[in-house]
Amino acid sequence: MAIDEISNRKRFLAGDNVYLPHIAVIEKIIEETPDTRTFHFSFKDEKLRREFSFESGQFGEFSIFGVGEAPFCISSSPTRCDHLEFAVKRVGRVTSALHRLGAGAEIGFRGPYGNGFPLGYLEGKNLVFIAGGIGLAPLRSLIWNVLDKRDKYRKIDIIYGARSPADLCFTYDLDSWKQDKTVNMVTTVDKGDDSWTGREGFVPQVLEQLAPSAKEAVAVVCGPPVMIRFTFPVLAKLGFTPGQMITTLEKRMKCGIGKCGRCNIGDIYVCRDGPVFSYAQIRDFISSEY
Amino acid sequence: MTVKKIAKKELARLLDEWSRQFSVLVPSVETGVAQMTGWQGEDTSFVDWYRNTILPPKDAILPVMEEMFSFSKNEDGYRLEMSPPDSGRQLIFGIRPCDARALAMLDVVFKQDYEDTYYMRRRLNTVLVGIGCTNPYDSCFCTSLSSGPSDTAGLDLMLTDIGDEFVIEAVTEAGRELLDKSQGMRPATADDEARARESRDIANQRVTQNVDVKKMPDRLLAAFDNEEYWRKIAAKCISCGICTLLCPTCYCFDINDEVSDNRGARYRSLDSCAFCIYTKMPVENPREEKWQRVRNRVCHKYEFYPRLFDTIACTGCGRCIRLCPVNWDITRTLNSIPGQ
Amino acid sequence: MEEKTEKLKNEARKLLEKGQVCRIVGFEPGSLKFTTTPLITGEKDELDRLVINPFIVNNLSVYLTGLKGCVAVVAKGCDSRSIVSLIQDNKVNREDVVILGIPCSGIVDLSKIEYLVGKDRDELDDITVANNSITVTVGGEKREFTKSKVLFDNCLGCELPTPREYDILIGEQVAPSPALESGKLKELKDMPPEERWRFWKEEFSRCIRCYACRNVCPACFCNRCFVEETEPQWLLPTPHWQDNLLFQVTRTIHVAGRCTECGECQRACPVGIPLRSMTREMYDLAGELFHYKAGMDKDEEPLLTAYEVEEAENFFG
Amino acid sequence: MEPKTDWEPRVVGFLCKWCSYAGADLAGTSRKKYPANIRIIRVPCSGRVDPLFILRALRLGFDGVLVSGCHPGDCHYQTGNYRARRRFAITRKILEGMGVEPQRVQASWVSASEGGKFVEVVTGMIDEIKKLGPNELFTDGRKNRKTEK
Repeated sequence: MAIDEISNRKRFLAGDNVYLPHIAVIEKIIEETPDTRTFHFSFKDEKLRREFSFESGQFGEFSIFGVGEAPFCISSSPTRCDHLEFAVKRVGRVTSALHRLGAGAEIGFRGPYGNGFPLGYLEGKNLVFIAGGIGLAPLRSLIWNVLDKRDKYRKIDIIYGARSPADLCFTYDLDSWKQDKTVNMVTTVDKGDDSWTGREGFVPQVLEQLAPSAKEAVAVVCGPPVMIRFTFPVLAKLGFTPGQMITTLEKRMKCGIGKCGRCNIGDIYVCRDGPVFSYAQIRDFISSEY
Repeated sequence: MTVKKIAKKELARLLDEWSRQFSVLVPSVETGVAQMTGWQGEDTSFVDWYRNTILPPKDAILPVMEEMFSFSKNEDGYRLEMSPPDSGRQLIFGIRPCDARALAMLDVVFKQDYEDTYYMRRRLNTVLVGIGCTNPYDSCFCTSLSSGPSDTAGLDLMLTDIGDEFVIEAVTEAGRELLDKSQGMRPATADDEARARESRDIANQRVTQNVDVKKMPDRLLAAFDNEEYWRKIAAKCISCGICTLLCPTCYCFDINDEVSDNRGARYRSLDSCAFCIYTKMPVENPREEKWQRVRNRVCHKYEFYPRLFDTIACTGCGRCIRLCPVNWDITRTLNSIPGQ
Repeated sequence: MEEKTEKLKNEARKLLEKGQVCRIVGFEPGSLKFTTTPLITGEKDELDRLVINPFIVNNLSVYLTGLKGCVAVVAKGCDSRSIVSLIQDNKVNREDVVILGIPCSGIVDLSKIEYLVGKDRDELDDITVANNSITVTVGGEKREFTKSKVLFDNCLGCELPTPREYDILIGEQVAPSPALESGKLKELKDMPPEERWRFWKEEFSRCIRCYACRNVCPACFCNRCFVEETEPQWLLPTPHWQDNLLFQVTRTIHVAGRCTECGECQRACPVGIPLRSMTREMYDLAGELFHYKAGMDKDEEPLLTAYEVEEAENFFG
Repeated sequence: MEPKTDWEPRVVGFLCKWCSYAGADLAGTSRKKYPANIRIIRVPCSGRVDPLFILRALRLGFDGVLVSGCHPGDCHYQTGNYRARRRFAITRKILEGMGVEPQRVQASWVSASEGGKFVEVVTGMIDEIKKLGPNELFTDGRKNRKTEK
């Protein structure tokens, strides 16, 4: 399994105590959609700012002191290291508190945790990126990473969908990928509005219509669980083997380091062994516990 | 290793002596529930009544809750301060073999990958002095899990009751050192050791519950998708947290912040996979239903943990059976996995 | 007892055979000495395991809200009140439940016996229950206790030993026993307020928030308990005594008029918090202030939704 | 208890928006003076007040909790205040039974036109609580589970 290389992951230990977060400052906030924001942040500590490194697909535990911690993936690319980004959809207590923060606010960060996308495995392949809604956040890190080293990869397809035009995240990226002649970018919405001239339809359907070739290709899928569930069968139909499908999973997490227990699927801990998995790894449990 | 003995009436003096170096914990019901609490001197009657505690001794290392660090805010922003440990070196006296073995299992989890500071700083400062069981409960099934009333795994010192005296055996180097330094010890004679052996044999025979754990991970894997079975097994479970919170090998925890006025702190507290919100995400919950949670608990102990660490994460202490309000008995489940 | 058990098995079998119910909720012998455990089954060949004896502790009505279809449930007097209360609250349809009423002359509190004889349950050889006394054999020696010493506190002074609401009654009617104030409650009432508060603070300091009290409680049927709310987060999951106490007091008030004083919360508590002292007070208050007794009449309006125009005015300025 | 000189009671008031809240408003607009110690939370009806609100306020350190609604018979929703009355009576009695000073938990009927009565109720309550001293029910933070030697 080529994906094994991800176990060779990068780690950053927070001194002696892994649970002690680093203080980071929010530098900029971008309103992506009515309920999603991107936060640009950087560490307060000078040395850490210089030395921090991570891989596309890894996540961190972000703290709002007094409210709690929640895991989010780093949505910026390691190839563009001047600042870090993460995107948050407002769904619960911590995310709502994050949305109340303004630029200059201090948050806590510990990480990066988990594995990243297996870049080595993707090299020299045709790549199909399939994302829905906020699921573009981890993929975006990978897409920029790949585009910044464009010659290492072959054909690139991006299929991105959202519920409505207003729910499309990272529109500034979507625009530049559309401009990019080396990328085949397709955007779709479940239901358009009056001004929407693009495609309508669910991501799995659009994927089926576009039918990218499975030959020497890898599909990287990220989105809401229901989208993932319907996308895998389509990919299979297109000839993708389980080893050619990669996704990242989302679970409730607290510690982020494989101890607190709740993110397990069988003997796999999503925080520690994931969040990036190949479908070959997860197909056994995807039906029953995912 | 060294084998010595001490008279039971000397015990109070010994604990006093150890109290000078350690914060000594002994079984008591002082708090209203049987648990390990600080040695207050004099009263060693627990050696007669005590069979096992309700709160497992893991509480002294992985407490029900603990402060991790505090945070405060001033004009320069947040300042974090790690919370100091609550005690220096501690000695748990009278821990039962099942609970000591359980700590060895927790060690693996808290050491692997990222070392858990809070757990490790207590663990490394803890000496475990066990007393072999002479009167196991009818719910004990330790002998099915390569443990037993006289199992020494995880202990530093092991005491065996031979009537008016305890035979004391050093299990680890640290135990030997402590034993050598302790006053009032006499060497155990061959006769004493024979009596200790006899006492152990009797105790072993008194553990009557039996679980066949051969190939357990594979059997559970085969039964994993048997929803009907798990639904049936789980029907009477009420999804409380007793079996997990009081289990010596359960370690799941939750992390929460608490703020009062200008000071805030982050706490870690034990959590339970029996609770529906344990895995609940804003949109989905992978273990929404009771049978899924029951399955996870059983499989974590008998399938997932063994796959990861090569040993079953259960020592057969029987707490979950004794204390369950509906008598949900894990041994009945394990003995009825389909396909046996 | 055997006779009753046989009758129960027959009735249960008939119900299943005729398809009147799809499940029977009863008791079967537990895995440990002197214990019983709930049996929830739709299979006829499992009905032989059913049992009625003085150790059937659980209040089985707790399962009703989670089971679909028509269910037959074994209910002692107190349990039947919980069922009635669930019917009052529209949580259970009367026509969806067949109540197999068990006239009950009290359930044995094993922890009391353990305390009296100084031995644990599993060290006892035998317990036999006669009309007014209970004989415990331990180490070959027989010891006799009056029932009042070894029954659960809430059985003493039980107001409804025989279910009033039932479909099939298994056995002879049992008369209510005379009212009895429990020692603990009296002791508490005599304490000065600060001491009472200190008492509860101590008790709740050892609460581990396992929620067994809530989960065994048939009156706690909310789909989502307030402790699980995150916006706002009423209290933290961290078991500080303050939050433990806040949880329990709120829970007690929330089940006012539903709590039939079955005592399950206290029995389930692994750290021995005397929760019944709290629920009993609530129960008495409902009676004193509003002449309400929970779970007595399925057609009565529940305590907290009913009202009289003239009542409790002395609480308002 | 040491009388603290700089201590001022903090009371939270759950006021029904149809009457008591308007009553408090009237007290304000007609320039009647009442102690500033009360923080008002507007609720749609006194029947909305869950016992949890009262306990939570005490847990947060408020020295008293006032619940105020429309007079019996005047509820905008017909029966909300009757239900509030039952619930409040039980809550207060249970709290009293646990050792909470009953003066800390009070209730009143104040209509939209009773600005004066609102002032009276609040003033009276603050006075009583001043006599009681601060709410220390939930102070004394962490109790160490292990008895330290």
